[in-house]
Amino acid sequence: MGFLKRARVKSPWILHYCTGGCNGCDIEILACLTPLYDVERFGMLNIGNPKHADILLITGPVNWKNRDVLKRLYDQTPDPKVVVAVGVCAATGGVFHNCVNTLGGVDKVIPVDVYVRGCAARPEAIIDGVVLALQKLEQKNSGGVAYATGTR
Amino acid sequence: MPVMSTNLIKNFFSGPATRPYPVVKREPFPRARVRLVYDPDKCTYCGICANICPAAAITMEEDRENLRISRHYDSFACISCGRCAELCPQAALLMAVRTHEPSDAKVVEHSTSR
Amino acid sequence: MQQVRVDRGADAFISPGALLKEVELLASEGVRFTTMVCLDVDQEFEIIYLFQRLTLDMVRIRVRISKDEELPSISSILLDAVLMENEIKEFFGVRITNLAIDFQCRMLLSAKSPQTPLLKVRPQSQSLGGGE
Amino acid sequence: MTLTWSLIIVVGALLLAPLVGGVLRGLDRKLTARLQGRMGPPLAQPFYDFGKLVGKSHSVSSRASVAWAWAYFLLTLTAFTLFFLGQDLLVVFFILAFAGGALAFGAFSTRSPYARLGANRELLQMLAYEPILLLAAVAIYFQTGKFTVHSVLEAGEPLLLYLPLVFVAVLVALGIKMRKSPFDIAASEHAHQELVRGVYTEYSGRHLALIEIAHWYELVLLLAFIALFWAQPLWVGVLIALGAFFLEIWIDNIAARLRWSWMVGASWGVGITFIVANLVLLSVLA
Amino acid sequence: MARVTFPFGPQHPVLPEAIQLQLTCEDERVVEVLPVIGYMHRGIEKAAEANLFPNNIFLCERICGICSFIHALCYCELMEGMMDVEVPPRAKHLRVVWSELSRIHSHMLWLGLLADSFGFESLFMQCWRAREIILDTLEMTTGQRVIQSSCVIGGVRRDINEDQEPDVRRKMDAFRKEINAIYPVFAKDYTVKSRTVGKGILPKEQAWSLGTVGPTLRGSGWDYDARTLGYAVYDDLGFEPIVEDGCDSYARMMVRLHEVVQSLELVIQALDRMPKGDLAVTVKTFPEGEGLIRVEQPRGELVEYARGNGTAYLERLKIRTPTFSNIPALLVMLPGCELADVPVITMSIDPCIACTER
Ligand code: SF4
Ligand code: SF4
Ligand code: SF4
Ligand code: SF4
Ligand code: SF4
Ligand code: SF4
Ligand code: SF4
Ligand code: SF4
Repeated sequence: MGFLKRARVKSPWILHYCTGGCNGCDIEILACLTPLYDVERFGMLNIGNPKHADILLITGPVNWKNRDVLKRLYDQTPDPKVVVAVGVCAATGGVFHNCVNTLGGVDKVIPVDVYVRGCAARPEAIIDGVVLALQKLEQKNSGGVAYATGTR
Repeated sequence: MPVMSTNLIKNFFSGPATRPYPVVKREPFPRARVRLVYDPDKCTYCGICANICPAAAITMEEDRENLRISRHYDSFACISCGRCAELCPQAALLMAVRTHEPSDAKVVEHSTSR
Repeated sequence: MQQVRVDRGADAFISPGALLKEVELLASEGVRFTTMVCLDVDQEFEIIYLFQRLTLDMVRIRVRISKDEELPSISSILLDAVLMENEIKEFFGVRITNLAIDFQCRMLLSAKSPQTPLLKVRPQSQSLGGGE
Repeated sequence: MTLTWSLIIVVGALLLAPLVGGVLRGLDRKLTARLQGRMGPPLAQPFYDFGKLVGKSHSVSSRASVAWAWAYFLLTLTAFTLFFLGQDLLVVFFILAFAGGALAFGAFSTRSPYARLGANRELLQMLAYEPILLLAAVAIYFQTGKFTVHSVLEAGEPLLLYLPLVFVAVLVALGIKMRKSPFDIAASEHAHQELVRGVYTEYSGRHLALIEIAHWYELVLLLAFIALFWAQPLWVGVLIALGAFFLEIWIDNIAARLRWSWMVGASWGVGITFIVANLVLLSVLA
Repeated sequence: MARVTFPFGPQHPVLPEAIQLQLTCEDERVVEVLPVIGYMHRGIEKAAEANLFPNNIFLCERICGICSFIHALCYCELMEGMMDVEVPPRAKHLRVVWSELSRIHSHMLWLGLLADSFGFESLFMQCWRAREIILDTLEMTTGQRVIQSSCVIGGVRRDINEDQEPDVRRKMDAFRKEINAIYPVFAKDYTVKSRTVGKGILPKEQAWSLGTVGPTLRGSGWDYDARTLGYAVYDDLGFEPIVEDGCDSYARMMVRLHEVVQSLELVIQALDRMPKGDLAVTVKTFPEGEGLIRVEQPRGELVEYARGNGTAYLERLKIRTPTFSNIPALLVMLPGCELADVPVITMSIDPCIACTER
């Protein structure tokens, strides 16, 4: 099982979802994939499909319409998974703290494992966050088979 | 079709442009504005920073009985705008260039006047 | 200078009844819709329609209606106004009628969001166009 | 060749192929990254991905899709085994077609519209490359008089000298099979596309790993087929196959994804005319 | 295959933001499009009424992180207009420099995403790598990569001083080399052309009547760019809008590609002509009355309207963002196209949902 365990931290596939932030953090996440920061060095791929993802990178303060989408994405992601809240508006709402249509933070909807600060979070901070997320991923256990996911 | 080829050849032979980040840390630009550093010893608890903070990351609380003011700073709400550092009359605040470390819990910093 | 300083009353208010006629006239001159602004003034809404001429300068029309009054939609003349009209209906509860596409106040807000968020003073009659 | 020998070859190939396939995929990703001015993942990345997928929990959206995933794997394995037993090329390609069909049916058996449209396109891809492979087998028959891999290995002269245009057509098929631009319409390994992950959308965990390993077998099989074009001595063929592999990576990086109609047009237009032209030329010259 | 309805989004790898397009397809052909928006709506206009008016700069900037500087600039110019504040000339030039740098970064980002949308991954990487030069310049001069927070009412907060200027120029030269290498790939590559030429036709007449702005409008042959209205110092810089009349995705792409080069020249010009002097004037009044402003963002014209009442709080701030007026065009361009072209056509208006929904 040693190899399987190591493989887990060597091959994190990420799913990136924006729940209503300003794009600032989203483009920094994309910047992490591009030559200058190239997180594929760590085996990371931006996979775009929750069923294949290990790490959820969530940005934005979560609005009412996004809440259910976010929950569904979280449920569809197979275990073990970690959630990284990128940017301060994903942590507390940040500058949108008094906006009426926001819930203020990803942790109001799904459990968050790692918070990355910054507005916008710098690519370096995002990489650090993912590295911490990988340490958390290593500690988590794999779940069993989940039949019939989707709309649960 | 082969218009991209020259770029590829150049890329291949000039080596990767990647900044090997966690291994080699790049020196931040001297005027980067990333993280707020607070010196409670200089602070007079005047409240200006709390009043102007656009993200309400700084809040002040008055304890009338003990004649004390507490100041709370939530770095998980701070948008690094640097307004407070600019306006603080005591220069108790300053924008530093280092990035924040990631964290697994949200912590609010507190300080209280004597 | 492109700053259009609008002093109050600088352009004439037209009555909601004359709105469609006026817009039709503008549309026949090749004017296109830019945006509209809704303001909540006590018991009335003030709605500013902004249009753009082919010469690229702006035309403004102002309409004032009381909060219970209905406002005809201009989307039958200028279709792209429909998004902004839906937004105003959603945010203020302005009773806009004959919308070309009616999102039923669910364009930007969801059922759980606070409804008519930009409305400051509730009308006495409480009969808002949408949201509730 | 004795029976024991061929058995040893087959078992060796079966054991080695995932290793070779994985390393090739790793090379592919590394090289792609370097062409893009990036550092890229470690060479062993495909194996890490595989290990991770095996260790992950998985969701099953329909039991049929699991069965089809296994069918895909086993059929690919059968085609692979037959090829390395030196059997009939036509049979090998037919079984490979069934394997591709299984992948598409697996996707059809789910409810995801992405998977279903991906499956549609997977079938279109098969429509594009299967005729090429089959016609290439026919061309080989014309040249060697037999359909079997054995006969090719025993033929004295390299096929490439007689079938250069067929070789080009097979390269097109390889591009489609490797899911590289401009042919990555059903699902792409990397760049984002409109179908999310196409046929793989509904697979996760170890079933995805299964499909991945089947892809490695498929890749090795196709490269081995390309190597046949210079079977005497075989090492030249292997070099040619590797060259073809790198050529595909290069093309992937200088081209955008094109639409399926273009793909079918190109593969039939270019592929089939090339093969037919080659055969006509051969018969005229002979 | 019968009709299938695809929920395209809200979470989808080719859409960098959350928007849902419900595509009804027959086989591969799109017959009907219904956008479902609201996934990014926050309620910024309401919050702007509750904030002190100078703080709205930071809120407006975060309407969207991609043209954050221009959002801030627009808001500041509007407030300055309403309060009759005269901005020092050096600040005006710096505003042009940073606006144009953000335009370049936005367009490069877009060009990359466009390449990604038709599966040209190496080109995506190439664009984003070139873009990092601009981001470095922005970080060096303003302190942050994407959210600059450098514009304030009455001027700017940061300066490009003498030690930095040569460095900025060097970076611009480096960027010019990059864009020269990227340009021919977009303009001439066969596969790129076959994915963009003739895709998403928006006839000139419709481009006007549907209310499109920015490169979408200019790609359909209209000579309109809000920069010609001459805010900041654009009227002194001899600015000419870039117009293409192909009316398709390729034309829109070429407009942006040329604008990158043009913006680069504008940055250099503004640097050359930058006078010495103050960075900002102190503002002691509060906004009163009404004001309206039009500013050109990478995606088109941004219209802001504000009404103040002489206190530190605004009565109303209305923001009409460019994508809001460009979305109706999508409904004309998408039906009838092939599913494979949906990402390309959607990207061709450069949709920014974050600012559309505020
Ligand atoms: S944290 Fe800041 S930069 Fe990031 S999405 Fe939120 S508002 Fe934008
Ligand atoms: S400025 Fe500070 S000390 Fe002065 S009144 Fe305000 S809070 Fe009190
Ligand atoms: S009192 Fe004036 S200076 Fe102070 S925070 Fe309010 S608006 Fe700003
Ligand atoms: S930097 Fe800005 S957001 Fe952070 S505490 Fe200071 S004023 Fe508030
Ligand atoms: S403005 Fe400075 S002195 Fe005043 S409370 Fe804030 S940190 Fe302390
Ligand atoms: S889900 Fe992620 S990749 Fe997709 S648009 Fe949102 S932020 Fe971008
Ligand atoms: S137009 Fe787009 S990029 Fe520009 S500010 Fe608005 S959302 Fe951001
Ligand atoms: S749609 Fe526009 S704002 Fe959104 S990620 Fe893409 S380029 Fe950025």
